[in-house]
Amino acid sequence: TALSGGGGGGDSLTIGISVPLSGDFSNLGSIYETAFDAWEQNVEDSGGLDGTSVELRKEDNQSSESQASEIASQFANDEVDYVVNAYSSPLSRAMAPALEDAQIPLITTGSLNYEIHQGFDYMFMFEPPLARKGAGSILSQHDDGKKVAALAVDLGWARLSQKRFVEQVAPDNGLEVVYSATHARETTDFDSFMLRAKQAGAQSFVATNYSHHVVNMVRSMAARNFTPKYVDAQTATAASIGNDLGSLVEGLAAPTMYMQQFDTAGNEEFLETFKSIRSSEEISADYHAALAYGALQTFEGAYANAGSAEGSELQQQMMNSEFETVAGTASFNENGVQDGIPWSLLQWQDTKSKQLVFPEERATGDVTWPKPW
Amino acid sequence: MHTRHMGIIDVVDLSRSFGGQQAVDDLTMSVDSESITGMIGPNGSGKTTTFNLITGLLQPDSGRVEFRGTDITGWKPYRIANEGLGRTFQQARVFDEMTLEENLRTVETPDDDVDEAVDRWLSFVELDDHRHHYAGNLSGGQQVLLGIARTLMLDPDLILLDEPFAGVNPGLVDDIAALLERLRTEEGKTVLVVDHEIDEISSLCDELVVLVDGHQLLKDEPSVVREDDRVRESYLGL
Amino acid sequence: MVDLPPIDDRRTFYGIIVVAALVLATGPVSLTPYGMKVVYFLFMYAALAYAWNFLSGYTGYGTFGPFAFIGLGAYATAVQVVYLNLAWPLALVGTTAFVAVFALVLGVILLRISGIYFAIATLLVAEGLRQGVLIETTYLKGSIGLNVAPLTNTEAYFAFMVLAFACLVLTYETATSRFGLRMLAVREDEQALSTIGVNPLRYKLSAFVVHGVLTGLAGSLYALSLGFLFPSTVFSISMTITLILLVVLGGIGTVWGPALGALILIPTQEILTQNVSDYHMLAFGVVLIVLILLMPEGLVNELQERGYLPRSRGV
Amino acid sequence: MTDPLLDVDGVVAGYNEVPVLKDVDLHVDRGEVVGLIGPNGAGKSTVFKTVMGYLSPWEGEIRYDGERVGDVQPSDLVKLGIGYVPQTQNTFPKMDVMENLRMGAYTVDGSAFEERAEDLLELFPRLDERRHQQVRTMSGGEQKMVAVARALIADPDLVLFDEPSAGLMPKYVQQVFDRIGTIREERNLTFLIIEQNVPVLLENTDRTYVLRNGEVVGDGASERFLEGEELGDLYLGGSTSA
Amino acid sequence: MVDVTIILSLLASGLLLAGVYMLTSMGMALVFGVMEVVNFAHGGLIMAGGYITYWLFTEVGVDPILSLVVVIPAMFAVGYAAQWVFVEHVVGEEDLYSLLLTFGLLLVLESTFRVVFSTETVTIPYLSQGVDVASIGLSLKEVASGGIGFVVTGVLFAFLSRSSLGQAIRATSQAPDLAEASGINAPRIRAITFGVGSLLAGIGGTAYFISYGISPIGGRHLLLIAFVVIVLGGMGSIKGAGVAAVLIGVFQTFAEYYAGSHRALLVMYLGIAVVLLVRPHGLFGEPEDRLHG
Ligand SMILES: Nc1ncnc2c1ncn2[C@@H]1O[C@H](COP(=O)(O)OP(=O)(O)OP(=O)(O)O)[C@@H](O)[C@H]1O
Ligand SMILES: Nc1ncnc2c1ncn2[C@@H]1O[C@H](COP(=O)(O)OP(=O)(O)OP(=O)(O)O)[C@@H](O)[C@H]1O
Ligand SMILES: [Mg+2]
Ligand SMILES: [Mg+2]
Repeated sequence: TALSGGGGGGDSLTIGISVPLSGDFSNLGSIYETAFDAWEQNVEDSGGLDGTSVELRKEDNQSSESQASEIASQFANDEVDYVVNAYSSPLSRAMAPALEDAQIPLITTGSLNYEIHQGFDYMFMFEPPLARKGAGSILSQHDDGKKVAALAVDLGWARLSQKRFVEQVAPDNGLEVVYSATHARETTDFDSFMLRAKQAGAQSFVATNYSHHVVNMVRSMAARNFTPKYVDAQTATAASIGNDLGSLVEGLAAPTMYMQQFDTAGNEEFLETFKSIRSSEEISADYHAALAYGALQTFEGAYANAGSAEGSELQQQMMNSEFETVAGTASFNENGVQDGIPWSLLQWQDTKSKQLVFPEERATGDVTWPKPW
Repeated sequence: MHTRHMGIIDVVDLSRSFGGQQAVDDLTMSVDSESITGMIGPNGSGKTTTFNLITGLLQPDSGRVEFRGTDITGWKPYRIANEGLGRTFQQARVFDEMTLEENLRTVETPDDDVDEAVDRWLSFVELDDHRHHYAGNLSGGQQVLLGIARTLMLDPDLILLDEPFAGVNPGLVDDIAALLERLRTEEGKTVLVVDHEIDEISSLCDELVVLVDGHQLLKDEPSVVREDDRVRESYLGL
Repeated sequence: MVDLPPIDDRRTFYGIIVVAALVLATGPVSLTPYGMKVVYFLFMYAALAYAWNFLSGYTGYGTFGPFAFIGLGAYATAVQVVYLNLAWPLALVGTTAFVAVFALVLGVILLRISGIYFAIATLLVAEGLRQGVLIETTYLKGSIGLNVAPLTNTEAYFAFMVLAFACLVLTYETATSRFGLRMLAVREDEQALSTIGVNPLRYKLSAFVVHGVLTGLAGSLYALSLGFLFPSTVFSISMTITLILLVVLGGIGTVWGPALGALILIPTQEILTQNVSDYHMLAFGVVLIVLILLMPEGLVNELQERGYLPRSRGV
Repeated sequence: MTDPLLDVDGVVAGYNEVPVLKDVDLHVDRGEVVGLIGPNGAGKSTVFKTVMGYLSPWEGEIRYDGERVGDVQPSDLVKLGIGYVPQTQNTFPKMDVMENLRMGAYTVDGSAFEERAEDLLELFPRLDERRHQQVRTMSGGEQKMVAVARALIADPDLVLFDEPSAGLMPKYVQQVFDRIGTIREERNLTFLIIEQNVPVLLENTDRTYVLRNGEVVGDGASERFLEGEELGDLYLGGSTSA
Repeated sequence: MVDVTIILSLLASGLLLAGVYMLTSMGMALVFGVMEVVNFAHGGLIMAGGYITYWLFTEVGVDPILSLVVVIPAMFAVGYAAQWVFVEHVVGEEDLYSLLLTFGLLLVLESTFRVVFSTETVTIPYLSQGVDVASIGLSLKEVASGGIGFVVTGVLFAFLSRSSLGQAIRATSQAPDLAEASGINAPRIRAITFGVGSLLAGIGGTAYFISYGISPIGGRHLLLIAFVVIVLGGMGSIKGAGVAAVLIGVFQTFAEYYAGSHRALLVMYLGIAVVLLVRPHGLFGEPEDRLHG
């Protein structure tokens, strides 16, 4: 490998980055890569961290577990100071053992399966588990929306999110879950699911799956004359959803933990540098990018607090401190899982514009109820 | 109606049809131990089907097959083979991508000395020069010979040969015939051979079974069979 | 050329094996942890390739479903480790028994069909098993995945090494035996084989069970080395592609082919992914196509054809 | 004197790197019926495969009707009027009898087909009964009849016959050769026939070549072989090695 | 409680899905029937058709259904060329070689799509409105793509059973050398077949794109479904593939409704093992015994 010897304790810092530049997730890979580069450039521009220069070592995990595991060993071998893994719970989990042994903190983003964190003290999940407070709060205020259908893609993170909704959010907000199911990742035809939800008398719909699922799902709803009052879809934040769904997108709600207009720590610099690196249309500084950037901001904070890059000290800092990031104030619970950054809710008001409708203190618009189509 | 066990192999009331076609029709026949018996009959009269039924590659609709008094109907082909009943195929089915030697070694030989048996049968069919060649590269006739050698490796008591002379050059036809004769006299083997080479069959066999439309028309010495009007007309075309 | 004893000779073979084993056994001292990982994944792929070759190379029953056994073995081991608290070496024994029985039953069903039907059926059954694990959310936890205590680097290294060598030796012994010839004959013509006293089912079923068990053990060690199981990780089509490619490159139905394939391809893959990551699947595809068009029988057969290696089943 | 219809001139050919035909010279004149005999493995079928374009000659040349055809595709040779009955794989196994005949007449226009088919089915009543039976389920001899009929239906000028008699009962063997005789008389067709059934062949051909070890070792009027002893020395020596 | 509207809705939905499955499976059945080649690249060819439509729509603004005018000849040409350049070399060889070769082609196609079009699933805002037929809601796009499926299938049947080319295709599959000896230019016939198989895949891709969306590896799932369809129908039987596509489309829709998508897939995949046990050659396939040598 191209990696040369250690970085720990010397006059420069090294952060190992594992990112899917090829394979199934390579698209996201380039967004993450840009965000990491933006952070590196910003740090460099400000003369390093406390005067110490930082080097990012990016390795392609090919979206493959064995590759991720090898990369982790490589990082451990070379005694990097900190490791970030961007995307996918299995890939994160594959890296954990080697880094745990070497006492190097591993922070993940785009990896939402919090169950895998058990037993690892050095593994942190930066992206917050989906809470759906927004949906809960809105639905609790509308009597004609309390019968809810919930559908998730059968992947660990989605099932866990759905479970939290069904077992906590719904009862807490007086909602009745009339239909709850998972669908296969390869499902494209949602007619059966929509008919079931309709048949169950669902008045609102909460989905946890990928954006192309959301598109096919909403289209199927429309064709089948299934018109819930409210539809909340986890991944419906991308601009492409608006293009693909046309007018059907109006009223669609989506949880998010980042918007470009946020007034958060370092957001302006982040956006500016990000755009200077990748000005192209197809990659925008979305929440994936923000979280990747935020994960490195956590290192920045922990290193500053600890005054050294010693693994165990960084780990202590991460367990016990709060960190200001572009996505908000981050902190980790006893399992190393994010419990600081809050989820907001946005709603598509027409095919182009989205408004934040929850929480109230951040809201930029009112909820459209019921959704228009 | 049950016939008493008479020969080394007894086929009793055997029938088999395909769709509407009765390929073997209530066939009863037997072959005497240590005989060389020929089976002739028009194309499509059920000879190969009978072989397939005897060797377990096909199951009969009714009737049974007894080998040395044991009812072997419904047995798996490999069990029948191990019982001492070997066969060849009308179109040689050698293992193309194996050498000649390997073709022979594959056989479940009762013989302890496999090497010796391999040498013996390979040289008998005059293929020892090809010992390490792939069987698939042999000519059509050579493949027939290899098929016979492979069957002999099994050291069967009863050998069923389906058209061993077809496509084999005359010199070898005589050699094969001589071998069959020796197998019978020296080793006490029984041979049932199907072929259309009527002259060769007649001089080789003690008796001929004539099959027509799936059943036995007659069974007699070759000279008698060849003079039979029905045989002359419908088979020999004389 | 130097005069060497023939490579297919039994003594030469075991000589090579012993020397190689001794050299490789120094891995944990001579290699970095990263280096060890690269080598043990190489062992893993070699073992998987041997397992596939054992069935598909010799009996001609080409399977596209090794990932059925990778997944099955992995989950069987994990269940014993997680729920019965068994030590992993002990669990491997249980897995061997379980996979053997499973393969026996599946083999009796699937080996009635052959050729393309068999290839497709194995693929579909493997996909079906993956769906089955996704449905089982109570113990196997479906898509959420299961955690197991990971092996140490050294444990994993030796476990994979032993497995890979066992596969090689088993293949050599089988290929040079009459048993192996009969497996080849199954590939050629089962019906003809049955008329010379050999029960084809016995040979193909044995091969299928051996294939299943070896693949299952490799799968178990894979999961143990990673320390977790997700259905997508252990029921992996891309691993299947890689392992088949190894055999094709090295030589289908040969003793040294899979090892040679792994030695060439795994390091190449490592280099490819680090340099042309975006195109490595493309490169893989191109290699596969070129191989099939130019050297369908693989390196070993090619070397035999050109006379550099003796034509022998022991090579 | 015109050129022979088929002229094989000093042909060397084989499989992979191994030559099977070492130097084959033979020719067939228009309207002749010529036999080709020789021990198993002598290369008889290989001669046919080379003439038909499945193998290309390494040396020498093959002329059909005066034109060089060494590298012409088999399907194009058929259009030039050559018919071929291979020794093995000579039927379309999953098609029925009529479909096989129809494929044989692929290059013939539709109207002529019916008549010729009826004519050939008369020759083999066995096939007539089974027009719609799948060929692979038929007996060995029945399949051979299909193979013969398939080749004859296109009404070729030259027919290459690889062992027409093998597997046919004596009555049909005689019928096939009788038929060859009539066709040849009626339409001046030309035949080159491989046979192991030497007596029958010699009875029914004008001339015969003996091939041994990839070389023509003898040729002459069939009558002469029928009488003389010579054939034994040339031929009956058992199989040859490649 | 049996609700007739639901049953009818599911049936309609299932049949339209079946129309798409026909398109995505039939080409594979055809290629297998002629050359005994199981074409793994088929999944990639389906996506190729979809990407052509996608490209024409986004870059040139061509209506997706009209884009078939380009998709059909383009995919035919792709298939024709692929046969000459690649697949021809493995025809008649062991099954494994053609499986692996076409698998290589699949990998190349997939990676090319990934590099050119990115990994995202792309969908298209097209014919999204619903239509109400007897109180069953259907979406126009599904009606369109299902409809294309049934029409194209009809045309294919007519082509294969009526034309002598159809027969030549079958003959070539059974005995390629003999086909040559009957005056059939076998390689050309195979190339045409592969071309037709690819154009069917391409039309399937367009239909699938209109209905659901495409991605670089989106063809894999359809490949598996195509396997299920052609094994159930009997490999090589075009008629079987047609019937099986209907059965599978309807089954999947109902099973998803009553049991969920994993159980539906589980039954479809493992069920094939059972089908093979009971009818080793599917519904319309033919056994391969060689009792006459
Ligand atoms: N699988 C099958 N399906 C339908 N018919 C069959 C099948 N097998 C054999 N037959 C028919 O049964 C009859 C007997 O065939 P068989 O092969 O036994 O004849 P045979 O006596 O060996 O003829 P030949 O001398 O030509 O080899 C034939 O008419 C054949 O068409
Ligand atoms: N496909 C092939 N590959 C390699 N060698 C072959 C091939 N076909 C035939 N041969 C070899 O070529 C030689 C001649 O074979 P050919 O089939 O021409 O013989 P033949 O005279 O027709 O014999 P027969 O009377 O037995 O049919 C044989 O030694 C055979 O081993
Ligand atoms: Mg017969
Ligand atoms: Mg020949």
